[in-house]
Amino acid sequence: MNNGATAVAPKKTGQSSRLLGLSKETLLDWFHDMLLVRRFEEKCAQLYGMGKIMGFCHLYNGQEAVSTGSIKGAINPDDYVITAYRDHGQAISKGVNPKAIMAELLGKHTGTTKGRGGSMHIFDAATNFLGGHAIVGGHIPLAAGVAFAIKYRGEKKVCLCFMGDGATNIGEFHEALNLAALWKLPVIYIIENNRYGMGTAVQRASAVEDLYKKALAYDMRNDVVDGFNVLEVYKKVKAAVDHARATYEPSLLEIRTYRYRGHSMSDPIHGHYRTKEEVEEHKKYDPISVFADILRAEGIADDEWFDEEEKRVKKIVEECVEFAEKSPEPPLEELYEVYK
Amino acid sequence: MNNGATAVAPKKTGQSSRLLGLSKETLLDWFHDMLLVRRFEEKCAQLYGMGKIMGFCHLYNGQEAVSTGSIKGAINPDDYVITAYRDHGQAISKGVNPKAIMAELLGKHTGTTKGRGGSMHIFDAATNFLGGHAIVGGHIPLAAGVAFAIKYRGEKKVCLCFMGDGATNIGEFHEALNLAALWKLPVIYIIENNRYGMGTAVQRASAVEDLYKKALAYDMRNDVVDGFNVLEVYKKVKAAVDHARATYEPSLLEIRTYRYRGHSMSDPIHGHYRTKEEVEEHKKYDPISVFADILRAEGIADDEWFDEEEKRVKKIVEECVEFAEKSPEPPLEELYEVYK
Amino acid sequence: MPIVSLREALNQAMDEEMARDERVFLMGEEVAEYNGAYKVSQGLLAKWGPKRVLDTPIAEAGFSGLGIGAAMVGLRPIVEFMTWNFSLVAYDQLVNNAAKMYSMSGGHFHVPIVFRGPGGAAHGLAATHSQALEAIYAHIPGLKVVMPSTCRDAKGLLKTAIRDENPIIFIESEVMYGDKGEIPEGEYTIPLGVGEVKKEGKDVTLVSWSKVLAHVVWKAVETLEAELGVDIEVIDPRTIRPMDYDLIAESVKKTNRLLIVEEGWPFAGVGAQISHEITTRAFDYLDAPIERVTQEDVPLPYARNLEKHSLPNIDKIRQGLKKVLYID
Amino acid sequence: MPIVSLREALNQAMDEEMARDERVFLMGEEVAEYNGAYKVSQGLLAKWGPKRVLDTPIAEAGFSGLGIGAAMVGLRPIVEFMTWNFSLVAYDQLVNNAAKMYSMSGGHFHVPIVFRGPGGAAHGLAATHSQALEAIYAHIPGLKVVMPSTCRDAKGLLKTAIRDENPIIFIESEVMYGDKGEIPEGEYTIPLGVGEVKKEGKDVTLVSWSKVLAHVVWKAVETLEAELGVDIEVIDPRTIRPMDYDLIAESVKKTNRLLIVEEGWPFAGVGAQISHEITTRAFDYLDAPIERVTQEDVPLPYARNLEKHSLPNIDKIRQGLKKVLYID
Ligand SMILES: Cc1ncc(C[n+]2csc(CCOP(=O)(O)OP(=O)(O)O)c2C)c(N)n1
Ligand SMILES: Cc1ncc(C[n+]2csc(CCOP(=O)(O)OP(=O)(O)O)c2C)c(N)n1
Ligand SMILES: [Mg+2]
Ligand SMILES: [Mg+2]
Repeated sequence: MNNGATAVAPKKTGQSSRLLGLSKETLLDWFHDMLLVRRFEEKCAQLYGMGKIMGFCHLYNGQEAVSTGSIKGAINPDDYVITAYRDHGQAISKGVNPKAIMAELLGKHTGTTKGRGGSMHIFDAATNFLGGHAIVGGHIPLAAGVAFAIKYRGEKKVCLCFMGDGATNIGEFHEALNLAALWKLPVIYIIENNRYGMGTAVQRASAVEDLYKKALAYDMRNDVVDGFNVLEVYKKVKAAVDHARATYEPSLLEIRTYRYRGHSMSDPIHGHYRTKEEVEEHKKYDPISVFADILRAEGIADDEWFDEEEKRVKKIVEECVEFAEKSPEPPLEELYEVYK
Repeated sequence: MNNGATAVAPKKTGQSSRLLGLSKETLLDWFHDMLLVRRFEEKCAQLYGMGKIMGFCHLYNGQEAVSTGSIKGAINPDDYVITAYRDHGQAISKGVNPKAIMAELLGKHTGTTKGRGGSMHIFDAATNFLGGHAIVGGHIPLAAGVAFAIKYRGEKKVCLCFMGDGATNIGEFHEALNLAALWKLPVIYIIENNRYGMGTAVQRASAVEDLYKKALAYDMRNDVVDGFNVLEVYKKVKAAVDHARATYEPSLLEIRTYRYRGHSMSDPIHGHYRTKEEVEEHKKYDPISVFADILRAEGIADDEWFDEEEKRVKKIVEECVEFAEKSPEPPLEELYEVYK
Repeated sequence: MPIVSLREALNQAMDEEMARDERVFLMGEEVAEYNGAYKVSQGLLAKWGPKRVLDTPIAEAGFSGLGIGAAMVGLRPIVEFMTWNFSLVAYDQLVNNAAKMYSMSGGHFHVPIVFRGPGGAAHGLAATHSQALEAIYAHIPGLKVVMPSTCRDAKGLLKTAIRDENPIIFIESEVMYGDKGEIPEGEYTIPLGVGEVKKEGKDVTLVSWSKVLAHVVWKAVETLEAELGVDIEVIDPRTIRPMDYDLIAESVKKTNRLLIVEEGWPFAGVGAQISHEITTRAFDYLDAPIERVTQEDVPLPYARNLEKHSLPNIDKIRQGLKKVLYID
Repeated sequence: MPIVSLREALNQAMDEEMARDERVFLMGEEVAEYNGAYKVSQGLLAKWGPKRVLDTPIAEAGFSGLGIGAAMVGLRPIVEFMTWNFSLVAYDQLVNNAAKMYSMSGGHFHVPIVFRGPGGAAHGLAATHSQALEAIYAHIPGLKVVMPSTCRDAKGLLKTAIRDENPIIFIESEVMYGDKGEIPEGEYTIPLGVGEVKKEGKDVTLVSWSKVLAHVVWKAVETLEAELGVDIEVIDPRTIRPMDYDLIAESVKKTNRLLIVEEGWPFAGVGAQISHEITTRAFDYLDAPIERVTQEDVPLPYARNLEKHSLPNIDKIRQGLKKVLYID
């Protein structure tokens, strides 16, 4: 039986003290990334409550190890990332300016898409961040196309494509994975299995509960990953990336993780579909605490550093808000930028 | 390696002499059904050449054992059948009046759909023949819905859904099979793997060549079947049907078969995508000859009976054409029968 | 008369029809255990159980097709799209299977099914989640398209839609779900294809429907009648297909002027169809070309100012009225 | 000038653009080894190889999306739909990803891609395979829709479409692929959005495009000009979106009458849009309401007599002309 944290996390935390030969700088940089994403999202929740962020806002709290381990950790700046609407964390890990992201959330002209896309549609050409897609499954074929272009040009890049567990039940998942496997395209499909699609538990939506098994229908390389440990995420995503660079072959990775907040800011934290206890239980395997413990145990960072780090991150987030607040609204003419 | 006939057929013909305790009447009735389908289609080819049948006309020659073994053989009259555009044979096996089918092909008012659907869209409520669907994959979810209704009403019926090998790559295949497995719906999905989707060989379109393996993504009961032997088809489809009646659980069956003619009457018989030799090779395992040999060997029928049978079938087909030719065109007012 | 929210009106319609006909069932994403993403199906799972109220995977083409198949053999599904934006992945099912089945099967099979959910823009959902898609469905023969603007109409029309033998596209609005309104006591239905003069007037006819009528047009009418000193006749067709052209033409023959206000995009929108048909029927009565106010011809952006500027608003309606009334 | 078939004209356009720009590639069902279901891609695999001419599985949403993703990062895909009927399973990709990307990404990404293939009815293909779908694509901001009626236009427009930076819906006709016509020697392109007066006339303007113009209207014009003693001006917009309203309005201001002949369904069809826009622009010049001839408002049936009766034909054009010209 696989039910995310409770089954996977404890079993594996034992291994997590091994630092895989990563430098102190790298490890601290990753922690910074995870903490920044966490605090950034908490600020978003505040601003949403204040009515400054509108519409749908899907926060990443609890899933930080996935974004940091795979994007910050396992790929290069010139590799591509494409994802769904729960995209702030991944954009930050990819190097998109958090000020621009915050400005976007406030609908400002300095935002990532000049105030046009909002929370669900973050894009950034400079960092090869390809969005931010809000139609479930709609971006999965796009990722195969990005990988197709990489191979077409004979480059050695890869494309990471993130999707939720619920997205694996839609037709475009099937069509895209078949194409990627059939044409051997360097894309790594990452299912962030946070156990629910909105209020629907995985096993109520998918006939197979072990989502990595869906790769069998495409003879695709696959693995299941502990998403509560950033080092585990890094290790297994890196392996898939190396394989893709070497062979152009895709992988399907199921990363077991958990969402702390409601599906979006307009949804309840648990409602009827999960218990408060379940949420609290998972916080015991909080990816940030798990990683902090490792760094402490390995003597990479001490309490003082963590206190300083909190201050640094707090400051960055405040600067983001300040920048966003001060920024102007988009000019009305830009409404008509529809054709290039 | 699985490549239809050459691999599967010979290996299995050894078993085919076992008559599974079927009565002589039943066996001869099945042979009649297969021969009728074969001759009916040959007549269609003629009439198409004469310009009396218009549009796309997809013939079933070579695949008769699938239709007869599963529909004529393994299910009851009140069970449901739904299929794609290569539908004449299956309609005949289901008991749809061949005169009405021929009249439909000639665009007559006495046709199965009053001349409105044509070759690709045969429907008949009286025999629970649910079409005749020409958008590849579009009918696969419909079959799940029919099975849903069966279960909703607590009936013990089943729905057989036929599709081609090429149809397994489209999204609706994935969505429908997941729904059928998740909700335990009494539908038997039958892939008629005739090795090509138009001119595209299975392995050029699907990342897995053994199509029954696609069931693994849904934990769905599955099997692969020798489609050149009507008794093999009957046996394995019957097992799936019995299982569905007992448990409401679906199955995915890959039946290996072969198409003798071009994809449709407007396509070449081999073109570049397969050789004349390949087509001839497969005719050695012709399902009608295979079955005739068994019936002869088992003393069920002799040459005289087969000669008589040819005459009987020839007469039926002639009557179909005569009926169709004599029938009136549909009245223009019926063009406007769009809403009930 | 009882006052209920649009949410409750729709919920009552489904509940009453489920009580009336056990072939009726509801499926969609989050309609059961979650009680609906917008709570329109609140309580239906508890009352009718998991056999008749089903949560689906995210597979719009799959569960739409499943509903169509079930309808072909005698059930009467209500399929909820969490929003109509997500129906685009199921478009082929609605256009090729639902709409064509009765005609193409020569009457052997028909598809009594209701596809329903919120359409149009809410607030700050941006381009993929803010589409008013009535035109692409109303274009298709075999479908009927219903878009109520009041609680009373919504309940009566949804009940009729569920009893109809044809596939129905029933488009609501998430920002209207909380709107309150009177509904008649007890059982009632409203026929499809029959519009209603919601307000009489003599100077100009204004045709609008759904959310734009409920949230934008009424306010504008109030303000602009005073401001421009004109008397506006407001018609809500309620059903987009079939469209009640007779009612509109009759009104235009009286007012000689027509303004159409819709949330959809302009090119080949519903308003274009009404404009063409009414121009044909009332050519000699028209004192001015028919005017349209639509959403700007762009994907709807996120920023509040851009969104406001893109959607139909009072300024655009003012301009439209002035143009059609030849004011200054 | 060389005379080629429409099939060859389209083939030349793709071949020349593949030679000119190695980022251009072609994919679709049967386009490579089969040389195209309708042989439009004849010889391209042999010349350009499997890297640039690819057979796809039957997965329109998948390979359309794959093309969009490839276009986002710099390739210039040509995606062939075996027929446009099959694009409906990919409708979401075209509407939400291709059309909205440039606007919604704030200009970070754009999608230079051409979706092409035959649209409309052939003969005896029945409802699912005989749809003229231009309206549901032209309705969408962010898309351009191109529908040539001649070999010359087809080649010149397809070359321009392939060089355009935006997603293009390029709709051909399978029954026209064998049609022959003159094309200019060597390299040429034709701009999108520019219509052409194909025949001058003074009594009435007739707007039509693609197959209906090529196979139905021209014959009708020849017959009916004599029969009714009228002089018809024939305009082919060539591009449906953006529509060349100026050209049509100018003509209508001269002829004072307009008939639109299209193969699509009537409700919210392209003709409705042209009718509304031209009525607005030329209201005081119109001597009669604009008339439309369309496909009947039904799923197209199989039987020859029903099919003939359902599609635009000379009888309907005769009636349309008589009505708009107030003849008898
Ligand atoms: C095609 C489509 N259907 C429905 C929706 C509404 N919707 C948005 S997110 C979501 C749940 C997705 O769950 P999952 O894939 O697990 O991702 P998560 O939110 O858990 O990250 C749904 C149903 C949509 N955006 N697109
Ligand atoms: C969605 C869709 N795409 C493309 C087509 C055109 N088409 C019709 S049949 C066919 C090949 C199908 O092959 P297969 O599923 O193996 O069935 P077979 O013809 O071999 O019986 C194609 C591509 C279609 N009808 N629908
Ligand atoms: Mg999830
Ligand atoms: Mg096949």
